Amino acid sequence: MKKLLNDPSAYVEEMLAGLVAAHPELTLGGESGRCVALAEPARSGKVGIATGGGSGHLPLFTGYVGQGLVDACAIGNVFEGPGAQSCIDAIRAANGGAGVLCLYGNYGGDRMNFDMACEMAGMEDIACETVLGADDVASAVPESAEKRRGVAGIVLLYKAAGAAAEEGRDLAGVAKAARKAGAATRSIGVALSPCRVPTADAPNFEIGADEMEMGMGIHGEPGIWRAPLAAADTVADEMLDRLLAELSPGRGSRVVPLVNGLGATPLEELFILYRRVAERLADAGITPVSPLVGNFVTSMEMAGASLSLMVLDDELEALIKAPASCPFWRVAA
Amino acid sequence: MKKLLNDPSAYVEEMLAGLVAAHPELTLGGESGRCVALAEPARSGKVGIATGGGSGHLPLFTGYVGQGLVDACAIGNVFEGPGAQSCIDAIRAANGGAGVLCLYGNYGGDRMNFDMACEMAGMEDIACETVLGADDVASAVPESAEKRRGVAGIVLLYKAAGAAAEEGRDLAGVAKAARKAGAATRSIGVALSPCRVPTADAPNFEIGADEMEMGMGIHGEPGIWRAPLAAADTVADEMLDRLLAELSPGRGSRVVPLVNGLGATPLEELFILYRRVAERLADAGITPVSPLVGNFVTSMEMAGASLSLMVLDDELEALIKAPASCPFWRVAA
Amino acid sequence: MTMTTHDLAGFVAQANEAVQQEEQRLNAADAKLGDGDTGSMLRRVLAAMAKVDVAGAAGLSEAAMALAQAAMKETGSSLGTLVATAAMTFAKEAKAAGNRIEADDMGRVVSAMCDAVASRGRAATGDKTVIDSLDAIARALSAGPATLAGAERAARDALDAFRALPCKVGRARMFPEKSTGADDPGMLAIALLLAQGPRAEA
Amino acid sequence: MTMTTHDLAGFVAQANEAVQQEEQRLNAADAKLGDGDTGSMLRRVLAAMAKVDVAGAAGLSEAAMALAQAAMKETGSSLGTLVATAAMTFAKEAKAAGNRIEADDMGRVVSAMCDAVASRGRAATGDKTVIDSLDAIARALSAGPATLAGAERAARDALDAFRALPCKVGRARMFPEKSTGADDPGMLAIALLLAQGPRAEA
Ligand SMILES: Nc1ncnc2c1ncn2[C@@H]1O[C@H](COP(=O)(O)OP(=O)(O)O)[C@@H](O)[C@H]1O
Ligand SMILES: Nc1ncnc2c1ncn2[C@@H]1O[C@H](COP(=O)(O)OP(=O)(O)O)[C@@H](O)[C@H]1O
Ligand SMILES: [Mg+2]
Ligand SMILES: [Mg+2]
Ligand SMILES: [Mg+2]
Ligand SMILES: [Mg+2]
Repeated sequence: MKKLLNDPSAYVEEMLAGLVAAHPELTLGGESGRCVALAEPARSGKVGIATGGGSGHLPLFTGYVGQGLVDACAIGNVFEGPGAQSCIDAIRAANGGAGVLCLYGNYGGDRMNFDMACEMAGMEDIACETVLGADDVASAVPESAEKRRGVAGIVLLYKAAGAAAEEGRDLAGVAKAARKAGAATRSIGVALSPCRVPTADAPNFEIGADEMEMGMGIHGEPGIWRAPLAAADTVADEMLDRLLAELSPGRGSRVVPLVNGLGATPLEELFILYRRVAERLADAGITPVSPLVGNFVTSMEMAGASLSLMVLDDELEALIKAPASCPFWRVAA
Repeated sequence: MKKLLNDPSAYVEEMLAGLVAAHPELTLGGESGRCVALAEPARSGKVGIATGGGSGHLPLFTGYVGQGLVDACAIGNVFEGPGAQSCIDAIRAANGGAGVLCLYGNYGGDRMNFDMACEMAGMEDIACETVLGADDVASAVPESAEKRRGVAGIVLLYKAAGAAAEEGRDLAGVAKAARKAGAATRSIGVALSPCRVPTADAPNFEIGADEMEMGMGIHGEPGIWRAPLAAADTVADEMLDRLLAELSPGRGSRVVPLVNGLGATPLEELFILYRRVAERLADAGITPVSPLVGNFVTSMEMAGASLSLMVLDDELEALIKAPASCPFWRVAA
Repeated sequence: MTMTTHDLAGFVAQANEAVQQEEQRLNAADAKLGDGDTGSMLRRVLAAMAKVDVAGAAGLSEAAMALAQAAMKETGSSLGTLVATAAMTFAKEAKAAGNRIEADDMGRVVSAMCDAVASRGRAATGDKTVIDSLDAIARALSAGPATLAGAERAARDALDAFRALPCKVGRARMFPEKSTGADDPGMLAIALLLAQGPRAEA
Repeated sequence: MTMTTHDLAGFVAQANEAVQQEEQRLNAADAKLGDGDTGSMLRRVLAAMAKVDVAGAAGLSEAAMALAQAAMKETGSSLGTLVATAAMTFAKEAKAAGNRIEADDMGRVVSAMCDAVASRGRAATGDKTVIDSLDAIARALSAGPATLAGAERAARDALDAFRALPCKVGRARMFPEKSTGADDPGMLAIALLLAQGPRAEA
C-alpha cells in the first residue's frame, strides 16, 4: 500500500488543488477552503443539493458535483466527516434561493456537522432539508434501518434528487424524491484487502491471505462474516440474495444494478460479478435498467466490491434516466 | 492480490459477457467470439477503426469502442495479444466500405496477429492501414523510437483518429491524423507494486516495500531504474522532465496531459500528481488542454501511474475536442 | 477557587501529553468494532487545541470558544465534533457566568456539556458513549467535592460499569455480543485523558 | 525415412511433456527482461496442440494445419504466434510435397519455417531470437545427418553461441548489458523442448 504523495497532512489540500486544476468546471472555495462547487453558480430558483463526507472515497463525494447531480460538496479529511464550516460553505454554494437539500451518508460526524451547518443556514434564512444515505444492509438489522450507514447507493440518490431539482421541483418535492430513492435502494459490500490512510503507517485492518469479509464497512469496520475467499459467482449470489430478501422485487420489476469497485479490484472482475448479477436477475424475471459497473465509491486502494440495487417505479426510472453529467459519470440526453 | 473470479481460464470470456450485458450499446461476436463492436453497425462510408490487445488493461482496449473513437476491438487473453481471427473479426466489424485503420499498441504478438489479419482483409478487398501506439519513452531510446511500446498515450490516438474518421476523412487521411497524433505523444510510467495474472499463483514481479520502478512496462518488464519511493512531486517532475526533453514544447504551446492510474492507485493520488504537473506546465508557459486524470489504461491491480503528453497544433486540438463517447470516456459537444 | 484561563491551558496541555501516550491504545479499542482512529484523531485534535493561546485569551469564554474552533477546524469525526461541542458549551456557560466559574459550578457546567453532546450526537445516557462518562462526571462533581480527581474517578467507574453492557450507537451496536465486555473508545479516552491531567482542584 | 502423422503426434506429445518440466525455467528466463510468461504460455499452447487428433489427420499437411490453428486459437503472444506460423509453414511445405516429407527434406523445410518466422516477426538472424535457433537447425539438418539429435545439438550450440551476445528485439534490447550473458527465452525453449523429444530420426 505504497502511496504517491508528498506530505501526508497535505493530502487532501493537494488532491483538491489537482482536482479543480483538472476540472475547470469545478471551483474550490468557501471560508473553509474545503468546498467544491460548480464554477457556474447555482441556478437561481433551482433547489440546491449539498453533499459532503470524508476524503479517500473518490469519485465520491466531490466527483458528483455536476449538472443534474449535486451542486456543492463539503470535504473532510481522509475517512473523517467534513467540518461544520465546510458544510455551511457547501449549503451556501448550493443555494439558489429555493432552499437546499443536504444529501449525504449516515455517519455520525457527517450528520453532526451538517446539523450544525443547517442551524447556521437557518439563521441565514436558507431553508434546508436533510436526507441521509443509509443503504448498507450490513450495518444494521432491518428493524433499525434508520441507523444504517450509506455506501455506494448514495450515487443513485444523487441522480434521483439531482434530476428532481433540475425539473424544477420545490425543496419538499426534491427531498421526497431523494427519500423515495433511498427507500428503494440497498447495498452490501465485500472487502478482500485493507487500505492505508495516508497519515497511518499500517493498513487499517488485517485479513488473511485467503479471506474475504462480507459486509465490511468502507473504513474497515467489521462486517457480517469473514470466510475463505469464494468464487465470484458465489460472492455475487450472496450479495444479491441479501438485497433481494430486503427489497423483494417481484417478477416484472425493473431495477438499477450498481456493481462498484472499492479501489484495487480490476474492472475486469467487476464485469465478472455483473455477469452473474445479470444472469440471476434475468432468472428472477427482473429487468436491469441503466446498469452501472465501475469504481463509483472507493476506499482508497482497498480490494473488493459492492453491489447496490434500486427498485424502480415510473417516477424513479424517469429521474434515473434524465440527462446528467459530472467528471465521473454521465447520462446522455 | 486476491481476485474475484470463477475459473481463471474463463476470466476473459466471463468479463466480456459482463461487459456487453452492462453496455447494451456494445456487442460481442465475430468468428472468434473475441470481438467487441458497436451494436449499431459501422456507418457506411466512414473509415473504420479497429483496435485490439491483451486483456487486463480495462478500460483499454475494449472500453474505447464508441462514437468518435474506435469501432471494434479484438480481445486477447490477459497480457497476450489477440489472435489473428479476432483481429480479422474486428477489421470486418469496423469496415463500413471505406477501409479500416488498425490502431493498436506496438507489441510483438499484437502486431503479428494484426499483420496476418490485414493480409486476410486484403483478400476480402478491405483496405487496411496500420498505425502503432509507441509512446513509451522508457521502452527504447529516441533513435529507435519505432521500437517503442504503446501505453496510455494510445487513448489520445484513438481520440484523434476517431474524430478524423467521424469528420469523413478518407483512410489515408485518418491514418495520417493518427500518425501525427502519435508523433506528438509521449508517455512514461512508474510502478509501485505488481499485479497477478488470473492463471498465475504469484505476482508478476517483485519490488521492495519502499521501492518504485520508473519506466516499468505494463506487464512488469524492467524499467529504467528502480529507486526508493519518492515524493509525488519528485515522481511527477521526473516523468515530466523526460517527456518535455523529447517533445520540447516551447512557451505558449498547448498540450493534453493525461495522468493515468495503473489500477490500485487512488484517484486522490492521481490528482496530487496532476497538481504538480499543472504547476510545472504553468511555470514553463505551457497551457494544459482537456486534461485527463483517471484510470484509462491499467495493469490489473498494479499500483502506480503514468503520465502522457500530447503537443497540440490547431488540427490536433480540434480532433481532441470533437465530441465522442464510449463507456469510459466522453467529450461533450 | 475560580477557574482561570491558565487552568484551562494546563488542562489542555495535560490532555495533549496524555493522548500522545495513549494513542495506540485508543486506536486499538476503536479497531475492535469501529474504524480504529479514535486515538490518532484525538491526538491531532488535542495538538491543534494545545496550539491555541488559551492563557492569553481575554477570558474563559473566549478561550474555550477558540479551543472549540480549533477542534472543529481539525476534524469532522464524531468524537472530535463532540469535543468541540463540549468546549463550545463550556464557552456559553462561562459567558453566561460573566467568565467566572467556581469549582462548585462545575457539576452544572459538565451537566450542560453532557446535554449538548447528547443532543448533537442524538444519543442518550445508557447508550455506552462519552455521554455516560460526562453524565457520571457531572453527578460526581455536583455531589462534591468538585475536584479533577473526583471527575477522573467518576470517569473510571463509568468505564468499568459500562464495560459489561452492549453498545447502542454507531456500527458497534451491530455486534452486541462483541461490544459486551469491551470498553467504548470514547469513554476510555475520557478516563485516560483525565487520569493524566493535573491533580489540582478544578 | 518418410515422416508420418504419427511422428508428428509423437513430436508434439514429447514437447508437451517437456514443457511441463521446464515451464518455470522458461518463465524465469523471460522474467529477467520480459514479462515472464514464456513457459506458461508455451505450456498452454502445447497442451492445446496435444489435444489435436494429429495421428488421425488425413495427411501431414492437414495435421500441421490443425496444430497451427490450435496454437493460434490459444494465444496471440509473440512466441505462440510464431509457433503457429512455423506449423503453418510446415503444412504448406508438406502440401507442396504431396504430403511426403523425407528426413533429407527437413533442412529445406526448417529453412522455410525460419524464413516465415523471420518475416512474420520482422526480425533477422543475429537478433538473438528463435530465428537464430531455426537457422542453426536448418543448417545442421541440411549438412546432415538429418536427425532430431542433430537438431537438438544445433539448438543447444546456438543457445550457447548467442548467450554472450546482446538481444536486439523486444523490450530486452533496451538492456544490452543485461541481455548479454543471458539466454533468450525463445531459444532456450527450442533447445529444451527438442532435448526431451524422441531420439528417433526425424
Ligand atoms: N452519536 C454519538 N453520540 C455520542 N457519542 C458518540 C456518538 N458517536 C460516537 N460517539 C463517541 O465517539 C467515539 C468514537 O469516536 P471516533 O472513533 O473518533 O469517531 P468515528 O466514529 O468518527 O471514527 C465512541 O466511542 C463514542 O464514545
Ligand atoms: N519479433 C520476433 N521475432 C522473432 N522472435 C521473437 C520475436 N518476438 C519474440 N520472439 C521470441 O519469442 C520469445 C518471447 O516469447 P514470449 O515471452 O512468449 O512472448 P511475449 O513477448 O509475447 O511475452 C523471445 O525470447 C524470442 O525468442
Ligand atoms: Mg472515523
Ligand atoms: Mg507476454
Ligand atoms: Mg473511529
Ligand atoms: Mg514473454
